[in-house]
Amino acid sequence: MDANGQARAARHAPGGSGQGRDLFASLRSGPFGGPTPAVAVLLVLMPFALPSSTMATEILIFATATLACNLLLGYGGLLSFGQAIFFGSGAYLSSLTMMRLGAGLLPALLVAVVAGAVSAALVGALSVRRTGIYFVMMTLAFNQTAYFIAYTLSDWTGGDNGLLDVPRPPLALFGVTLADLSSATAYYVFTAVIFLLIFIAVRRVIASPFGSTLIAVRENEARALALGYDTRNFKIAAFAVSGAMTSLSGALYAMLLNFAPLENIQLSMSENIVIMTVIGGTGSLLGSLLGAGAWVIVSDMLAEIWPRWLILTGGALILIVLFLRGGLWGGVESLMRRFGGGVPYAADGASDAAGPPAQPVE
Amino acid sequence: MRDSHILTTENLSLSYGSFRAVDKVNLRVRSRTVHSVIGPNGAGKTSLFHCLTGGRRPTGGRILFKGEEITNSSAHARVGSGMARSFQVTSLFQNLTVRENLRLAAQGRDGNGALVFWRSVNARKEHAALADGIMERLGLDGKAGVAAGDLSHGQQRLLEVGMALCGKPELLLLDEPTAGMGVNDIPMMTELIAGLGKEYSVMLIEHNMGIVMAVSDTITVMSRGGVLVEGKPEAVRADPRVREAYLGEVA
Amino acid sequence: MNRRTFLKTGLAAASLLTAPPLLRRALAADPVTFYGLKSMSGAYASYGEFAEKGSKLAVDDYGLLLGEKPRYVTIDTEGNPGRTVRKVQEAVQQQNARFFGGCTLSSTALAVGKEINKVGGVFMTPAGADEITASECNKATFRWTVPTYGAIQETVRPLFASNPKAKRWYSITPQYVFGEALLTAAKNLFAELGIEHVGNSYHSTQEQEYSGYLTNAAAANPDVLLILGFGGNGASCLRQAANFGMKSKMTILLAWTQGLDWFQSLGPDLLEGVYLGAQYWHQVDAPVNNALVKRTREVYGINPNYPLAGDYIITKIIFDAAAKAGTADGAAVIKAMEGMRYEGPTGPEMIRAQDHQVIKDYYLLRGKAKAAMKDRDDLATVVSSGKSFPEGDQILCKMS
Amino acid sequence: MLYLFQVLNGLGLGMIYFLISAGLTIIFGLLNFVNFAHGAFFMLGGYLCWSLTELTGNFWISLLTGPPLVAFLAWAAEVTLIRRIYRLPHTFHILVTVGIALILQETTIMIWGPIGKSIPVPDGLQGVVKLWNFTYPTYRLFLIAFTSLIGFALWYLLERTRFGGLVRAGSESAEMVALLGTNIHRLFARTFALGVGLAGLAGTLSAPIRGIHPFMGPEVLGIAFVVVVIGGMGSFTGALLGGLLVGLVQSLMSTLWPEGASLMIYGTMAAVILLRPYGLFGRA
Repeated sequence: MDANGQARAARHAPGGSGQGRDLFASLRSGPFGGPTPAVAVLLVLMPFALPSSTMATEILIFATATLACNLLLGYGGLLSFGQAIFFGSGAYLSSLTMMRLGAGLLPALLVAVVAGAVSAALVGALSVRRTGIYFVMMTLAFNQTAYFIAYTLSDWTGGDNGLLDVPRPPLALFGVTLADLSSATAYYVFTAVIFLLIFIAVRRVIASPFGSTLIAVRENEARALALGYDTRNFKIAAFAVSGAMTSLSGALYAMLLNFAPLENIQLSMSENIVIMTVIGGTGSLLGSLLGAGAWVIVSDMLAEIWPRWLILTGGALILIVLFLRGGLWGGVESLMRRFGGGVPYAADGASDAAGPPAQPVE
Repeated sequence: MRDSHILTTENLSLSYGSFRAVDKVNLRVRSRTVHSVIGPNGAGKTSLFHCLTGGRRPTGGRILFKGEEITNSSAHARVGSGMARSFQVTSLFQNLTVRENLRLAAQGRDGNGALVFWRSVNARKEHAALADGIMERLGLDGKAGVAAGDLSHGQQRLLEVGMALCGKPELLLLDEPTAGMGVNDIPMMTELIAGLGKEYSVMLIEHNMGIVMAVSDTITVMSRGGVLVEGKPEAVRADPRVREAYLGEVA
Repeated sequence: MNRRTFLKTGLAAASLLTAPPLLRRALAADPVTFYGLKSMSGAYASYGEFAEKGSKLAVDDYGLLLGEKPRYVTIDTEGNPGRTVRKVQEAVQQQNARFFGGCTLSSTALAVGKEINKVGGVFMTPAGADEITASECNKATFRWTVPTYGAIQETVRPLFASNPKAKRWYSITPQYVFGEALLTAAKNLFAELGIEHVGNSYHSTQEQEYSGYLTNAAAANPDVLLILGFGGNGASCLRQAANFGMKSKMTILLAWTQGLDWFQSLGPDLLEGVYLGAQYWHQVDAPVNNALVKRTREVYGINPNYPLAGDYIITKIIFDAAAKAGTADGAAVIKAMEGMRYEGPTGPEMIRAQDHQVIKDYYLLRGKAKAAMKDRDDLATVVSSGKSFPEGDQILCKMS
Repeated sequence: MLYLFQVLNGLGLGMIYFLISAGLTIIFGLLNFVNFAHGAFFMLGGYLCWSLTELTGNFWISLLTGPPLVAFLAWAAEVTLIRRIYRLPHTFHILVTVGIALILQETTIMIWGPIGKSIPVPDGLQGVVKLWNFTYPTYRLFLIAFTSLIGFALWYLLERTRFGGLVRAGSESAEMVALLGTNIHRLFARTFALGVGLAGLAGTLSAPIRGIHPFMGPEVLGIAFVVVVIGGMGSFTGALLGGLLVGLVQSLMSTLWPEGASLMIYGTMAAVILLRPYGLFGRA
């Protein structure tokens, strides 16, 4: 291909400035600095700005799943078409923990987190033995397998009819009820708090030795190996963290709907999570919130006007790969750079919101 | 240490089918020297290098590092025991800053210790300090915040070597550090490597005869997978077999 | 979003935080609004398009209801149960929605019914799962569709009666709850009628390739091939059975089909001589149906099909019940619906109070030869029709 | 006896799967491009076949005109879009082609409606052939013969002609071919069109058996990927043997354990990736 294309491929930091990514700068702001206060404000405003707090809750749930996918794709360069495994099993396992064992809210969520981490570590351990397209196909095969299992175990999962009557118990700790979550607003507040905690946690993860190494693996795996990193371990760990978060979001979704449909664990759910991640912007955490929000809101609005709105999703994917590899957040950034002079939260990793490395393929 | 040899190979061989890329090579790299391996194209230098770094598993023989066998240990495990390498084709984290490149290199010595995801990288200040120190040594301190991909080619080659240094290695394996460098940048690299030979053990694979003759304590000349000649630079320069090997290539 | 909805939703959200239930009810002083759950986008779009037409027609043709023109709002289910449940919750909270109808997917219908039951609303669906009026039944949920039991009774029984020599039957079943229900009903009836069940093949609902199952079926040498898959499963299975020359060697019965739109996609060549079970057929001579066919032709230029007729009558029943109750209160409307007898698209229909199941006809059709068709949609003739429903102990619904 | 026939049926099925996968493996093997829109182009082939058959009343005309139309569309997509992203990692290929697949799927619904359609088996091939106690559709036999022919033609094209030689050389080193004075862009565009055209051809030929509906793309894509990964990505023989293997497994499973068929197929794929990363028949 032309030399130009190659050069473009090799370096595609948005804005094309010579400024590289400086992790230290991001750390000065700490996990509570940078965009975190802005996110907190946004979380307070969302239920008022949106048609309903239920919709806001859905956005946050998908934003959590998108954050988790972003950790893999944006920071680890790992495109997983298996996220629905963790989303779906989180929904099923937390629901069953409550329904069959009578467990409360927090134990159920804990079960989801642990199960998500373990299953993701297993899927990861097998999948990361291969790279590129083979890796993607592995995650896809696991997703099909998980779907099949959920479909077959209909005594547990409800099969095609979905798992009905999922409870939403009150928030309780050591038998003391702290809050009733049955109203939509209360549940939103609960989800928002969890999202904020996860957002802070992910910022910390990315600024940790682990996170910085993950970025290194994405950028240049051969070099990372030569520097002494057993890169597979880092990928598996990334899977475990991502799986735990995705599973948690699945559990929250089941409690929102009082229902765990089979669609949770379908390949199309994985696809949707990936699309939200890419549209929002890989490699930027705010992008994940933006991506999930855009997906939910736009599909809601467009579904009423024009049932064929998926065309726009398709177009958006193409345009993003061609022109806006930083996704929506990348676009917001370059606009701010052009008109506002500065990028407020570039340091959270958005400054190289470039997605997986663009090395020429062999 | 039993003897002053940091790296030895015993009958090291690597075959691809019937083709012997490395054929029973016995190397002894003495501590705190610069040991160069040269040879015409196809002599097996790069294959040898792959065996030493762990990129390829030898099909015969042994590799001993500090007296311990590492023949079958993985590339990243070798880093942990004190080996570091640079790449012939520049292999940096292009989108990350110079400082971050070096810090990651320093952190690499931790191996799986870097899996901690609940602590900030700030908790390990020594990595940053080491990175800053190396940056100064390479004369790149003015470029700390610049993306590695935006450095000049010469600077990238320096950073390439610098990243190997950050692993606090006892043995540095340098694969053609001057590859693709402009004439003006070469003296800088020569000086750097000569200096490194005093603190570390360096094994150098190089095409550029000038730099090899200038910095090496020992030179091994390879040809057709095997060792042709080994000795001090002057001796190698004078050896007729070496001339023949290189001329053969030309002819 | 414009400023007004912003303010309105903001206000609504704020009121939810603080308002006592009394104030919330005050928001409900709107005309009766029917929320149609239609799969407009996504994999079931073929269904939603017609269902939407049915509901719209019912709303447009309805006069005044409780003194005002009833309103209609579409909720796109996107073929996605999760999204649908969330949208229903939203409609309930924000717009105090109480009257819902539709749903293509059984899982969606089940989950939505439970949501609506929580707030004392009313929901009626043409979805397939028997659980809707059995193990998972509830106060709010009504079903228009004949359950699997009736579908088997009204197809297998008359077909066997017309040809008692056809004693060897082979079944091909999609393996999930719904297919299993059809198969169980069929096996029970086989035992009762003395039919020899010479074999069954299960397949997954995502199956596209039936040659293996058809080979098994052919090897068993049956008189009748009973295909229990519907939609895409049934279509592929029938198409490939025809390819394998099975139409000439045995009778083929599809116990559960979607009806006209599905027949159109297959065409008369494939359907000729094939027996087909159906919930609705536009050629049935019943007063409401005749009127519906006339109106549908006028407004949309097509003949009504099952989704259209189903969602039409669902919408109309709920409005009628509200008119009868004289109020838009959910509980009162449910009361009015229970035991209601009315003229529907299949003739006289009745809502059984015990399990909220509509008691209506199910049809056994037979595909017509192309030459015998009077018009494009004259794809089948009605062989028989009748009402069969689980009775007495067989009604599994424990209304809570 | 039944098993023997299931084996024969599986081989027939395998030929259809080979046809479905051939285009995917060519594009991957020669252009190193991952085409997630393969299933969507397959669907488009089916729909064009329907329209052209309606228009002309002749299946054979649509067989001759439909696939080239699909290939032309693919060529246009290559020239305007695909060629800009060859150099990017596979991840980006996947994202772009998923986008294309979505657009094709929804456009199909807009043009042809959301309901599926049937295409009659062409005249003269409607009957069945009797084998012992079993019958086998004539059209499927035709398909096996035709696919063998196509397979041979492809092999000849790729292995024995100048075009094939250039394409194979181009996949090793684009620069070298460019130095030979060949327009590498044109070469790649043609190869892409060829691969996608094969998807369209497979869609056309399968339509009388499987019918068509707008959501068939992902299912076909799944099968094609499984076949290609099992056979070895980019390997032409691999696609043939992989297709036959998957066909056999599916056909036998429909007697042994039907509900597990898809599990077996995806399980096989995962096992093959783990144990033989380059597929059963692929080159390293």
